[in-house]
Amino acid sequence: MIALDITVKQDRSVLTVFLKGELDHHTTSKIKDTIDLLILESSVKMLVLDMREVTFMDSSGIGMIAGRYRRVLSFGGSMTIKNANKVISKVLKMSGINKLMKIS
Amino acid sequence: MIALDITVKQDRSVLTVFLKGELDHHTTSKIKDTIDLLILESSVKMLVLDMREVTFMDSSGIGMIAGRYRRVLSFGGSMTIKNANKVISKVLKMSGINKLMKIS
Amino acid sequence: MQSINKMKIEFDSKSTNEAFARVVVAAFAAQLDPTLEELTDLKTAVSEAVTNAIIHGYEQRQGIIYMECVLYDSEIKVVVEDKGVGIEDIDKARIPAYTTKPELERSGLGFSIMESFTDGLEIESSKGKGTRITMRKKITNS
Amino acid sequence: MQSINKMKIEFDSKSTNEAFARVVVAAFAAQLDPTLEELTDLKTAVSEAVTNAIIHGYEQRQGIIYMECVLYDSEIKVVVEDKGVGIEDIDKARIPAYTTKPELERSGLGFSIMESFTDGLEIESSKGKGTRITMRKKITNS
Ligand SMILES: Nc1ncnc2c1ncn2[C@@H]1O[C@H](COP(=O)(O)OP(=O)(O)O)[C@@H](O)[C@H]1O
Ligand SMILES: Nc1ncnc2c1ncn2[C@@H]1O[C@H](COP(=O)(O)OP(=O)(O)O)[C@@H](O)[C@H]1O
Repeated sequence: MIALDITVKQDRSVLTVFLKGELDHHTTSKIKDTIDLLILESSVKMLVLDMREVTFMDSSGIGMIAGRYRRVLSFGGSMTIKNANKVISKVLKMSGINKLMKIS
Repeated sequence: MIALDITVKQDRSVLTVFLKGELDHHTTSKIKDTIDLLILESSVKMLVLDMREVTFMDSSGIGMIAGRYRRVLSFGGSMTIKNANKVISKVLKMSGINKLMKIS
Repeated sequence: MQSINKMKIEFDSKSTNEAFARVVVAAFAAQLDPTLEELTDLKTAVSEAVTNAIIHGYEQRQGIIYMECVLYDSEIKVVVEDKGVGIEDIDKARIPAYTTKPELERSGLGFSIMESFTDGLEIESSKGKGTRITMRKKITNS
Repeated sequence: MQSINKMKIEFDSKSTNEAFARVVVAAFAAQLDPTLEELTDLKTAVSEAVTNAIIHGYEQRQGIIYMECVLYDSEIKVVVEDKGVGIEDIDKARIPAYTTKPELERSGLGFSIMESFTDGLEIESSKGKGTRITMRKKITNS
Protein backbone atom coordinates (compact mmCIF):
# COMPACT_ATOMS: atom_id res chain seq x y z
CA MET A 1 0.00 0.00 0.00
CA ILE A 2 1.77 3.13 -1.21
CA ALA A 3 -0.03 6.15 0.20
CA LEU A 4 2.44 8.79 -1.01
CA ASP A 5 4.81 8.76 -3.96
CA ILE A 6 7.45 11.34 -4.78
CA THR A 7 9.26 12.04 -8.05
CA VAL A 8 11.90 14.73 -8.48
CA LYS A 9 13.23 16.80 -11.35
CA GLN A 10 16.22 19.08 -11.13
CA ASP A 11 16.90 21.91 -13.55
CA ARG A 12 20.12 23.66 -12.45
CA SER A 13 19.39 25.08 -9.01
CA VAL A 14 15.62 24.52 -9.24
CA LEU A 15 14.40 21.32 -7.62
CA THR A 16 10.81 20.27 -8.37
CA VAL A 17 9.24 17.63 -6.15
CA PHE A 18 6.05 16.02 -7.48
CA LEU A 19 3.85 14.65 -4.72
CA LYS A 20 1.24 11.99 -5.44
CA GLY A 21 -1.16 10.62 -2.84
CA GLU A 22 -2.14 11.56 0.69
CA LEU A 23 -0.18 13.97 2.89
CA ASP A 24 -0.68 13.17 6.57
CA HIS A 25 1.53 12.64 9.62
CA HIS A 26 2.37 9.09 8.53
CA THR A 27 3.36 9.88 4.97
CA THR A 28 5.05 13.25 5.57
CA SER A 29 7.37 11.80 8.20
CA LYS A 30 8.59 9.41 5.52
CA ILE A 31 9.33 12.01 2.84
CA LYS A 32 10.75 14.84 4.98
CA ASP A 33 14.23 13.33 5.15
CA THR A 34 14.24 12.42 1.47
CA ILE A 35 13.49 16.00 0.46
CA ASP A 36 15.97 17.44 2.96
CA LEU A 37 18.72 15.22 1.60
CA LEU A 38 17.96 16.38 -1.93
CA ILE A 39 18.09 20.02 -0.83
CA LEU A 40 21.43 19.43 0.84
CA GLU A 41 23.04 17.39 -1.93
CA SER A 42 22.07 19.50 -4.88
CA SER A 43 22.63 23.07 -3.64
CA VAL A 44 19.05 24.02 -4.40
CA LYS A 45 18.16 27.71 -4.65
CA MET A 46 14.52 27.16 -5.46
CA LEU A 47 12.31 24.33 -4.20
CA VAL A 48 9.05 23.76 -6.08
CA LEU A 49 6.39 21.46 -4.60
CA ASP A 50 4.05 20.27 -7.32
CA MET A 51 0.83 19.21 -5.60
CA ARG A 52 -1.36 18.41 -8.58
CA GLU A 53 -1.78 14.79 -7.57
CA VAL A 54 -2.19 15.27 -3.84
CA THR A 55 -5.54 13.72 -2.94
CA PHE A 56 -5.59 14.60 0.76
CA MET A 57 -3.77 16.96 3.12
CA ASP A 58 -4.16 17.83 6.78
CA SER A 59 -2.10 20.07 9.10
CA SER A 60 0.81 17.61 9.02
CA GLY A 61 1.19 18.63 5.38
CA ILE A 62 1.40 22.26 6.47
CA GLY A 63 4.06 21.33 9.04
CA MET A 64 6.03 19.53 6.35
CA ILE A 65 5.84 22.49 3.93
CA ALA A 66 6.81 25.01 6.64
CA GLY A 67 9.71 22.78 7.69
CA ARG A 68 11.11 22.55 4.15
CA TYR A 69 10.63 26.31 3.73
CA ARG A 70 12.76 27.00 6.80
CA ARG A 71 15.42 24.63 5.51
CA VAL A 72 15.63 26.11 2.01
CA LEU A 73 15.66 29.57 3.53
CA SER A 74 18.63 28.65 5.75
CA PHE A 75 20.56 27.89 2.54
CA GLY A 76 19.55 31.26 1.12
CA GLY A 77 16.99 29.76 -1.24
CA SER A 78 13.26 30.14 -1.70
CA MET A 79 10.20 27.96 -2.26
CA THR A 80 6.91 27.88 -4.18
CA ILE A 81 3.87 25.61 -4.37
CA LYS A 82 2.50 24.68 -7.76
CA ASN A 83 -0.81 23.21 -8.87
CA ALA A 84 -2.51 23.45 -5.49
CA ASN A 85 -5.78 21.69 -6.27
CA LYS A 86 -9.25 22.09 -4.81
CA VAL A 87 -8.95 19.39 -2.14
CA ILE A 88 -5.96 20.98 -0.45
CA SER A 89 -6.62 24.68 -1.11
CA LYS A 90 -8.88 25.04 1.94
CA VAL A 91 -6.18 23.75 4.29
CA LEU A 92 -3.46 25.79 2.55
CA LYS A 93 -5.55 28.93 2.79
CA MET A 94 -6.26 28.74 6.50
CA SER A 95 -2.61 27.98 7.27
CA GLY A 96 -1.48 31.40 6.11
CA ILE A 97 1.40 29.76 4.26
CA ASN A 98 0.60 31.98 1.28
CA LYS A 99 2.28 34.80 3.23
CA LEU A 100 5.55 32.88 3.09
CA MET A 101 5.60 31.67 -0.48
CA LYS A 102 3.90 31.89 -3.86
CA ILE A 103 1.08 29.40 -4.37
CA SER A 104 -0.29 28.79 -7.86
CA MET B 1 -25.08 6.49 -1.83
CA ILE B 2 -26.26 4.31 -4.70
CA ALA B 3 -24.70 0.88 -4.28
CA LEU B 4 -26.63 -0.84 -7.08
CA ASP B 5 -28.22 0.60 -10.19
CA ILE B 6 -30.41 -1.22 -12.70
CA THR B 7 -31.31 -0.32 -16.27
CA VAL B 8 -33.60 -2.39 -18.46
CA LYS B 9 -34.06 -2.92 -22.18
CA GLN B 10 -36.89 -4.90 -23.73
CA ASP B 11 -36.78 -6.35 -27.22
CA ARG B 12 -40.07 -8.22 -27.84
CA SER B 13 -40.13 -11.03 -25.28
CA VAL B 14 -36.47 -10.64 -24.30
CA LEU B 15 -35.88 -8.54 -21.20
CA THR B 16 -32.29 -7.49 -20.51
CA VAL B 17 -31.44 -6.17 -17.05
CA PHE B 18 -28.13 -4.32 -16.73
CA LEU B 19 -26.76 -4.40 -13.20
CA LYS B 20 -24.21 -1.87 -12.00
CA GLY B 21 -22.62 -1.90 -8.57
CA GLU B 22 -22.50 -4.34 -5.67
CA LEU B 23 -24.77 -7.35 -5.28
CA ASP B 24 -25.25 -8.26 -1.63
CA HIS B 25 -28.17 -8.96 0.71
CA HIS B 26 -28.94 -5.25 1.08
CA THR B 27 -28.95 -4.36 -2.60
CA THR B 28 -30.54 -7.56 -3.95
CA SER B 29 -33.52 -7.25 -1.62
CA LYS B 30 -34.18 -3.88 -3.21
CA ILE B 31 -34.08 -5.02 -6.84
CA LYS B 32 -35.81 -8.39 -6.56
CA ASP B 33 -39.31 -6.92 -6.63
CA THR B 34 -38.47 -4.48 -9.42
CA ILE B 35 -37.29 -7.32 -11.67
CA ASP B 36 -40.23 -9.55 -10.73
CA LEU B 37 -42.67 -6.81 -11.63
CA LEU B 38 -41.00 -6.36 -15.00
CA ILE B 39 -41.18 -10.09 -15.66
CA LEU B 40 -44.88 -10.11 -14.77
CA GLU B 41 -45.87 -6.98 -16.68
CA SER B 42 -44.07 -7.65 -19.91
CA SER B 43 -44.72 -11.37 -20.53
CA VAL B 44 -41.01 -12.10 -20.73
CA LYS B 45 -39.87 -15.36 -22.32
CA MET B 46 -36.17 -14.73 -21.88
CA LEU B 47 -34.53 -12.85 -19.01
CA VAL B 48 -30.94 -11.72 -19.60
CA LEU B 49 -28.86 -10.45 -16.67
CA ASP B 50 -25.99 -8.34 -17.93
CA MET B 51 -23.35 -8.32 -15.18
CA ARG B 52 -20.53 -6.43 -16.88
CA GLU B 53 -20.60 -3.63 -14.32
CA VAL B 54 -21.10 -5.70 -11.19
CA THR B 55 -18.17 -4.89 -8.91
CA PHE B 56 -18.97 -7.30 -6.07
CA MET B 57 -21.18 -10.32 -5.50
CA ASP B 58 -21.66 -12.72 -2.61
CA SER B 59 -24.10 -15.62 -2.07
CA SER B 60 -27.04 -13.20 -1.79
CA GLY B 61 -26.45 -12.52 -5.49
CA ILE B 62 -26.73 -16.25 -6.17
CA GLY B 63 -29.98 -16.38 -4.21
CA MET B 64 -31.32 -13.47 -6.24
CA ILE B 65 -30.37 -15.10 -9.57
CA ALA B 66 -31.85 -18.48 -8.56
CA GLY B 67 -35.04 -16.76 -7.41
CA ARG B 68 -35.51 -14.94 -10.72
CA TYR B 69 -34.75 -18.17 -12.57
CA ARG B 70 -37.55 -20.00 -10.75
CA ARG B 71 -39.92 -17.15 -11.48
CA VAL B 72 -39.16 -16.95 -15.21
CA LEU B 73 -39.39 -20.75 -15.40
CA SER B 74 -42.85 -20.67 -13.82
CA PHE B 75 -43.97 -18.51 -16.74
CA GLY B 76 -42.45 -20.97 -19.19
CA GLY B 77 -39.46 -18.75 -19.95
CA SER B 78 -35.72 -19.10 -19.60
CA MET B 79 -32.76 -17.09 -18.39
CA THR B 80 -29.10 -16.38 -19.20
CA ILE B 81 -26.24 -14.43 -17.63
CA LYS B 82 -24.12 -12.20 -19.82
CA ASN B 83 -20.73 -10.59 -19.33
CA ALA B 84 -19.90 -12.38 -16.09
CA ASN B 85 -16.65 -10.62 -15.18
CA LYS B 86 -13.63 -11.82 -13.24
CA VAL B 87 -14.73 -10.52 -9.83
CA ILE B 88 -17.95 -12.52 -9.77
CA SER B 89 -16.94 -15.60 -11.80
CA LYS B 90 -15.48 -17.38 -8.75
CA VAL B 91 -18.76 -17.09 -6.82
CA LEU B 92 -20.85 -18.01 -9.89
CA LYS B 93 -18.70 -21.05 -10.52
CA MET B 94 -18.94 -22.53 -7.05
CA SER B 95 -22.69 -21.96 -6.95
CA GLY B 96 -23.33 -24.48 -9.73
CA ILE B 97 -25.75 -22.04 -11.33
CA ASN B 98 -24.10 -22.79 -14.69
CA LYS B 99 -26.05 -26.07 -14.62
CA LEU B 100 -29.31 -24.10 -14.72
CA MET B 101 -28.53 -21.46 -17.32
CA LYS B 102 -26.03 -20.29 -19.91
CA ILE B 103 -23.31 -18.00 -18.59
CA SER B 104 -21.17 -16.03 -21.00
CA MET C 1 2.68 -15.00 16.22
CA GLN C 2 3.32 -11.27 16.73
CA SER C 3 0.51 -9.03 15.46
CA ILE C 4 1.39 -5.99 13.33
CA ASN C 5 -1.84 -4.10 13.81
CA LYS C 6 -5.29 -4.76 15.19
CA MET C 7 -8.75 -3.24 15.40
CA LYS C 8 -12.18 -3.98 16.83
CA ILE C 9 -15.44 -2.56 15.59
CA GLU C 10 -19.10 -2.85 16.49
CA PHE C 11 -22.03 -1.63 14.43
CA ASP C 12 -25.81 -1.94 14.14
CA SER C 13 -27.20 -5.09 12.46
CA LYS C 14 -28.49 -3.07 9.52
CA SER C 15 -28.13 -4.32 5.97
CA THR C 16 -26.45 -1.06 4.85
CA ASN C 17 -23.58 -2.06 7.11
CA GLU C 18 -22.77 -5.12 4.96
CA ALA C 19 -21.03 -2.85 2.45
CA PHE C 20 -19.52 -0.79 5.29
CA ALA C 21 -18.00 -3.91 6.90
CA ARG C 22 -16.42 -4.88 3.57
CA VAL C 23 -14.81 -1.45 3.16
CA VAL C 24 -13.49 -1.52 6.72
CA VAL C 25 -11.88 -4.95 6.34
CA ALA C 26 -10.48 -4.13 2.91
CA ALA C 27 -8.98 -0.82 4.10
CA PHE C 28 -7.36 -2.52 7.09
CA ALA C 29 -6.08 -5.51 5.08
CA ALA C 30 -4.63 -3.12 2.48
CA GLN C 31 -1.78 -2.48 4.93
CA LEU C 32 -0.49 -5.98 4.06
CA ASP C 33 -0.50 -5.12 0.34
CA PRO C 34 -2.72 -8.02 -0.77
CA THR C 35 -3.46 -8.92 -4.38
CA LEU C 36 -6.81 -7.87 -5.79
CA GLU C 37 -8.00 -11.49 -5.71
CA GLU C 38 -7.01 -11.93 -2.07
CA LEU C 39 -8.87 -8.74 -1.21
CA THR C 40 -12.00 -9.78 -3.13
CA ASP C 41 -12.00 -13.21 -1.47
CA LEU C 42 -11.69 -11.60 1.96
CA LYS C 43 -14.47 -9.09 1.31
CA THR C 44 -16.76 -11.84 0.05
CA ALA C 45 -16.15 -14.07 3.08
CA VAL C 46 -16.71 -11.14 5.50
CA SER C 47 -19.86 -10.14 3.65
CA GLU C 48 -21.25 -13.67 4.18
CA ALA C 49 -20.51 -13.66 7.90
CA VAL C 50 -21.99 -10.20 8.48
CA THR C 51 -25.08 -10.98 6.39
CA ASN C 52 -25.63 -14.18 8.41
CA ALA C 53 -25.45 -12.23 11.66
CA ILE C 54 -28.12 -9.84 10.35
CA ILE C 55 -30.46 -12.41 8.78
CA HIS C 56 -30.00 -15.49 10.93
CA GLY C 57 -28.37 -14.29 14.15
CA TYR C 58 -30.64 -11.32 14.79
CA GLU C 59 -33.40 -12.42 12.38
CA GLN C 60 -33.46 -8.89 10.94
CA ARG C 61 -34.21 -7.35 14.32
CA GLN C 62 -32.00 -4.80 16.05
CA GLY C 63 -28.68 -6.03 17.38
CA ILE C 64 -24.98 -5.26 17.47
CA ILE C 65 -22.41 -6.99 15.28
CA TYR C 66 -18.83 -7.25 16.53
CA MET C 67 -15.90 -7.55 14.19
CA GLU C 68 -12.22 -7.87 14.98
CA CYS C 69 -9.24 -7.85 12.60
CA VAL C 70 -5.66 -8.73 13.40
CA LEU C 71 -2.82 -8.34 10.92
CA TYR C 72 0.19 -10.64 11.05
CA ASP C 73 3.21 -10.74 8.80
CA SER C 74 1.45 -12.54 5.97
CA GLU C 75 -1.99 -13.31 7.35
CA ILE C 76 -5.14 -11.56 8.44
CA LYS C 77 -7.55 -12.89 11.04
CA VAL C 78 -11.15 -11.68 11.02
CA VAL C 79 -13.69 -12.49 13.72
CA VAL C 80 -17.40 -11.71 13.20
CA GLU C 81 -19.68 -12.16 16.19
CA ASP C 82 -23.34 -11.73 17.05
CA LYS C 83 -25.33 -12.18 20.26
CA GLY C 84 -28.28 -13.62 18.39
CA VAL C 85 -30.17 -16.92 18.31
CA GLY C 86 -27.17 -19.19 17.67
CA ILE C 87 -26.90 -22.16 15.33
CA GLU C 88 -28.94 -25.29 16.07
CA ASP C 89 -26.62 -27.77 14.33
CA ILE C 90 -23.26 -26.49 13.06
CA ASP C 91 -22.48 -29.62 11.02
CA LYS C 92 -25.75 -29.32 9.16
CA ALA C 93 -25.28 -25.56 8.68
CA ARG C 94 -21.97 -26.19 6.91
CA ILE C 95 -23.53 -28.45 4.26
CA PRO C 96 -23.52 -26.65 0.88
CA ALA C 97 -26.99 -25.38 -0.10
CA TYR C 98 -28.39 -26.00 3.39
CA THR C 99 -30.46 -23.04 4.58
CA THR C 100 -33.12 -22.51 7.21
CA LYS C 101 -34.45 -19.45 5.39
CA PRO C 102 -35.30 -20.51 1.81
CA GLU C 103 -38.27 -18.10 1.92
CA LEU C 104 -35.73 -15.25 1.91
CA GLU C 105 -34.08 -16.74 -1.19
CA ARG C 106 -30.97 -17.71 0.75
CA SER C 107 -28.74 -20.00 -1.30
CA GLY C 108 -27.24 -21.86 1.63
CA LEU C 109 -23.76 -21.17 0.24
CA GLY C 110 -22.52 -18.72 2.87
CA PHE C 111 -20.38 -21.13 4.86
CA SER C 112 -19.13 -22.83 1.67
CA ILE C 113 -17.89 -19.47 0.42
CA MET C 114 -16.33 -18.54 3.77
CA GLU C 115 -14.56 -21.90 3.76
CA SER C 116 -13.27 -21.88 0.20
CA PHE C 117 -12.41 -18.17 0.03
CA THR C 118 -10.25 -18.20 3.17
CA ASP C 119 -7.50 -20.39 4.63
CA GLY C 120 -9.35 -21.33 7.79
CA LEU C 121 -12.91 -21.12 9.10
CA GLU C 122 -13.97 -21.73 12.67
CA ILE C 123 -17.61 -21.63 13.80
CA GLU C 124 -18.52 -21.35 17.47
CA SER C 125 -22.16 -21.04 18.41
CA SER C 126 -24.38 -21.47 21.39
CA LYS C 127 -28.18 -21.62 21.17
CA GLY C 128 -29.75 -18.42 22.42
CA LYS C 129 -26.36 -16.83 23.03
CA GLY C 130 -24.89 -16.12 19.64
CA THR C 131 -22.35 -17.06 17.00
CA ARG C 132 -18.67 -16.36 16.52
CA ILE C 133 -17.01 -16.87 13.13
CA THR C 134 -13.20 -16.81 12.88
CA MET C 135 -11.54 -16.67 9.48
CA ARG C 136 -7.88 -16.58 8.52
CA LYS C 137 -6.60 -15.53 5.14
CA LYS C 138 -3.00 -15.78 3.95
CA ILE C 139 -1.70 -12.70 2.18
CA THR C 140 1.10 -13.68 -0.16
CA ASN C 141 1.83 -10.34 -1.74
CA SER C 142 3.55 -8.77 1.24
CA MET D 1 -32.51 13.13 18.05
CA GLN D 2 -33.05 9.61 16.70
CA SER D 3 -29.89 7.97 15.35
CA ILE D 4 -30.01 6.21 11.98
CA ASN D 5 -26.91 4.10 12.38
CA LYS D 6 -23.96 3.90 14.73
CA MET D 7 -20.58 2.25 15.10
CA LYS D 8 -17.67 2.11 17.50
CA ILE D 9 -14.11 1.17 16.62
CA GLU D 10 -10.82 0.83 18.44
CA PHE D 11 -7.40 0.46 16.84
CA ASP D 12 -3.68 0.65 17.64
CA SER D 13 -2.11 4.12 17.89
CA LYS D 14 -0.02 3.50 14.79
CA SER D 15 0.44 6.18 12.16
CA THR D 16 -0.70 3.82 9.37
CA ASN D 17 -4.11 3.93 11.06
CA GLU D 18 -4.53 7.64 10.32
CA ALA D 19 -5.46 6.78 6.72
CA PHE D 20 -7.51 3.80 7.94
CA ALA D 21 -9.57 6.00 10.29
CA ARG D 22 -10.30 8.40 7.44
CA VAL D 23 -11.57 5.59 5.21
CA VAL D 24 -13.75 4.18 8.01
CA VAL D 25 -15.40 7.52 8.76
CA ALA D 26 -15.85 8.34 5.07
CA ALA D 27 -17.43 4.94 4.32
CA PHE D 28 -19.83 5.28 7.24
CA ALA D 29 -20.74 8.91 6.48
CA ALA D 30 -21.35 7.95 2.83
CA GLN D 31 -24.68 6.49 3.98
CA LEU D 32 -25.90 10.09 4.41
CA ASP D 33 -24.92 10.92 0.82
CA PRO D 34 -22.66 13.90 1.66
CA THR D 35 -21.10 16.23 -0.91
CA LEU D 36 -17.46 15.70 -1.76
CA GLU D 37 -16.54 18.84 0.18
CA GLU D 38 -18.42 17.73 3.29
CA LEU D 39 -16.65 14.38 3.09
CA THR D 40 -13.21 15.97 2.66
CA ASP D 41 -13.81 18.33 5.59
CA LEU D 42 -14.87 15.42 7.79
CA LYS D 43 -11.88 13.29 6.80
CA THR D 44 -9.51 16.17 7.49
CA ALA D 45 -10.97 16.89 10.94
CA VAL D 46 -10.87 13.19 11.89
CA SER D 47 -7.30 12.92 10.63
CA GLU D 48 -6.30 15.77 12.96
CA ALA D 49 -7.93 14.19 16.00
CA VAL D 50 -6.45 10.74 15.36
CA THR D 51 -2.99 12.17 14.66
CA ASN D 52 -3.14 14.14 17.93
CA ALA D 53 -4.01 10.98 19.86
CA ILE D 54 -0.96 9.25 18.34
CA ILE D 55 1.56 12.11 18.68
CA HIS D 56 0.40 13.98 21.77
CA GLY D 57 -1.91 11.59 23.63
CA TYR D 58 0.30 8.51 23.47
CA GLU D 59 3.50 10.39 22.54
CA GLN D 60 4.09 7.84 19.77
CA ARG D 61 4.09 4.92 22.22
CA GLN D 62 1.65 2.02 22.08
CA GLY D 63 -1.95 2.75 22.93
CA ILE D 64 -5.51 2.23 21.77
CA ILE D 65 -7.54 4.89 19.98
CA TYR D 66 -11.34 4.80 20.32
CA MET D 67 -13.61 6.24 17.67
CA GLU D 68 -17.39 6.40 17.60
CA CYS D 69 -19.67 7.58 14.77
CA VAL D 70 -23.39 8.23 14.98
CA LEU D 71 -25.50 9.11 11.95
CA TYR D 72 -28.57 11.30 12.31
CA ASP D 73 -30.92 12.55 9.65
CA SER D 74 -28.62 15.30 8.42
CA GLU D 75 -25.68 15.19 10.80
CA ILE D 76 -22.81 12.94 11.77
CA LYS D 77 -21.21 12.90 15.20
CA VAL D 78 -17.65 11.59 15.54
CA VAL D 79 -15.90 11.00 18.86
CA VAL D 80 -12.15 10.32 18.99
CA GLU D 81 -10.70 9.30 22.33
CA ASP D 82 -7.35 8.33 23.79
CA LYS D 83 -6.25 7.22 27.26
CA GLY D 84 -3.01 9.17 26.99
CA VAL D 85 -1.35 12.06 28.82
CA GLY D 86 -4.21 14.54 28.51
CA ILE D 87 -4.08 18.26 27.71
CA GLU D 88 -2.48 20.63 30.22
CA ASP D 89 -4.42 23.76 29.21
CA ILE D 90 -7.28 23.35 26.72
CA ASP D 91 -7.72 27.09 26.12
CA LYS D 92 -4.06 27.44 25.18
CA ALA D 93 -4.19 24.29 23.03
CA ARG D 94 -6.98 25.82 20.94
CA ILE D 95 -4.96 28.91 20.01
CA PRO D 96 -4.02 28.75 16.31
CA ALA D 97 -0.36 27.84 15.76
CA TYR D 98 0.11 26.80 19.41
CA THR D 99 1.97 23.50 19.65
CA THR D 100 3.94 21.73 22.36
CA LYS D 101 5.84 19.68 19.78
CA PRO D 102 7.50 22.12 17.35
CA GLU D 103 10.47 19.74 17.13
CA LEU D 104 8.17 17.33 15.27
CA GLU D 105 7.27 20.11 12.81
CA ARG D 106 3.72 20.34 14.14
CA SER D 107 1.96 23.40 12.82
CA GLY D 108 -0.35 23.90 15.79
CA LEU D 109 -3.31 24.07 13.42
CA GLY D 110 -5.01 20.79 14.33
CA PHE D 111 -7.72 22.25 16.58
CA SER D 112 -8.25 25.23 14.24
CA ILE D 113 -8.95 22.82 11.39
CA MET D 114 -11.23 20.62 13.51
CA GLU D 115 -13.13 23.74 14.51
CA SER D 116 -13.51 25.35 11.10
CA PHE D 117 -14.08 22.13 9.13
CA THR D 118 -16.95 20.91 11.34
CA ASP D 119 -20.08 22.42 12.88
CA GLY D 120 -19.13 21.79 16.47
CA LEU D 121 -16.01 20.82 18.40
CA GLU D 122 -15.90 19.78 22.03
CA ILE D 123 -12.66 18.98 23.85
CA GLU D 124 -12.66 17.10 27.13
CA SER D 125 -9.36 16.19 28.72
CA SER D 126 -7.99 15.14 32.04
CA LYS D 127 -4.26 15.16 32.85
CA GLY D 128 -2.87 11.63 32.96
CA LYS D 129 -6.20 10.15 31.95
CA GLY D 130 -6.74 11.08 28.33
CA THR D 131 -8.60 13.20 25.83
CA ARG D 132 -11.99 12.99 24.20
CA ILE D 133 -12.79 15.02 21.06
CA THR D 134 -16.41 15.29 19.88
CA MET D 135 -17.17 16.73 16.46
CA ARG D 136 -20.48 17.28 14.70
CA LYS D 137 -20.80 17.88 10.99
CA LYS D 138 -24.01 18.81 9.19
CA ILE D 139 -24.65 16.89 6.00
CA THR D 140 -26.83 18.95 3.70
CA ASN D 141 -26.94 16.68 0.72
CA SER D 142 -29.29 14.06 2.18
N1 LIG E 1 -24.91 -16.00 12.66
C1 LIG E 1 -25.81 -17.01 12.59
N2 LIG E 1 -26.73 -17.16 13.57
C2 LIG E 1 -27.64 -18.15 13.53
N3 LIG E 1 -27.70 -19.06 12.53
C3 LIG E 1 -26.80 -18.99 11.53
C4 LIG E 1 -25.81 -17.95 11.50
N4 LIG E 1 -25.06 -18.14 10.40
C5 LIG E 1 -25.54 -19.20 9.76
N5 LIG E 1 -26.60 -19.75 10.44
C6 LIG E 1 -27.36 -20.95 10.05
O1 LIG E 1 -26.60 -21.70 9.13
C7 LIG E 1 -27.33 -21.89 7.90
C8 LIG E 1 -26.37 -21.94 6.74
O2 LIG E 1 -25.72 -20.69 6.58
P1 LIG E 1 -25.13 -20.27 5.16
O3 LIG E 1 -24.27 -21.37 4.66
O4 LIG E 1 -24.47 -18.96 5.31
O5 LIG E 1 -26.38 -20.17 4.20
P2 LIG E 1 -27.58 -19.09 4.13
O6 LIG E 1 -27.17 -17.83 4.82
O7 LIG E 1 -27.77 -18.89 2.67
O8 LIG E 1 -28.76 -19.71 4.79
C9 LIG E 1 -28.30 -20.74 7.88
O9 LIG E 1 -29.41 -21.01 7.05
C10 LIG E 1 -28.68 -20.59 9.35
O10 LIG E 1 -29.63 -21.55 9.74
N1 LIG F 1 -4.98 13.98 22.21
C1 LIG F 1 -4.16 14.87 22.82
N2 LIG F 1 -3.52 14.53 23.96
C2 LIG F 1 -2.69 15.39 24.58
N3 LIG F 1 -2.43 16.65 24.12
C3 LIG F 1 -3.05 17.05 23.00
C4 LIG F 1 -3.94 16.20 22.29
N4 LIG F 1 -4.40 16.87 21.22
C5 LIG F 1 -3.83 18.08 21.25
N5 LIG F 1 -3.02 18.21 22.32
C6 LIG F 1 -2.24 19.42 22.72
O1 LIG F 1 -2.79 20.54 22.06
C7 LIG F 1 -1.80 21.19 21.24
C8 LIG F 1 -2.44 21.81 20.02
O2 LIG F 1 -2.96 20.78 19.18
P1 LIG F 1 -3.17 21.05 17.63
O3 LIG F 1 -3.93 22.32 17.45
O4 LIG F 1 -3.77 19.83 17.03
O5 LIG F 1 -1.70 21.29 17.05
P2 LIG F 1 -0.46 20.31 16.82
O6 LIG F 1 -0.96 18.89 16.77
O7 LIG F 1 0.10 20.73 15.51
O8 LIG F 1 0.48 20.51 17.96
C9 LIG F 1 -0.79 20.12 20.96
O9 LIG F 1 0.49 20.65 20.63
C10 LIG F 1 -0.79 19.34 22.29
O10 LIG F 1 0.00 19.97 23.27
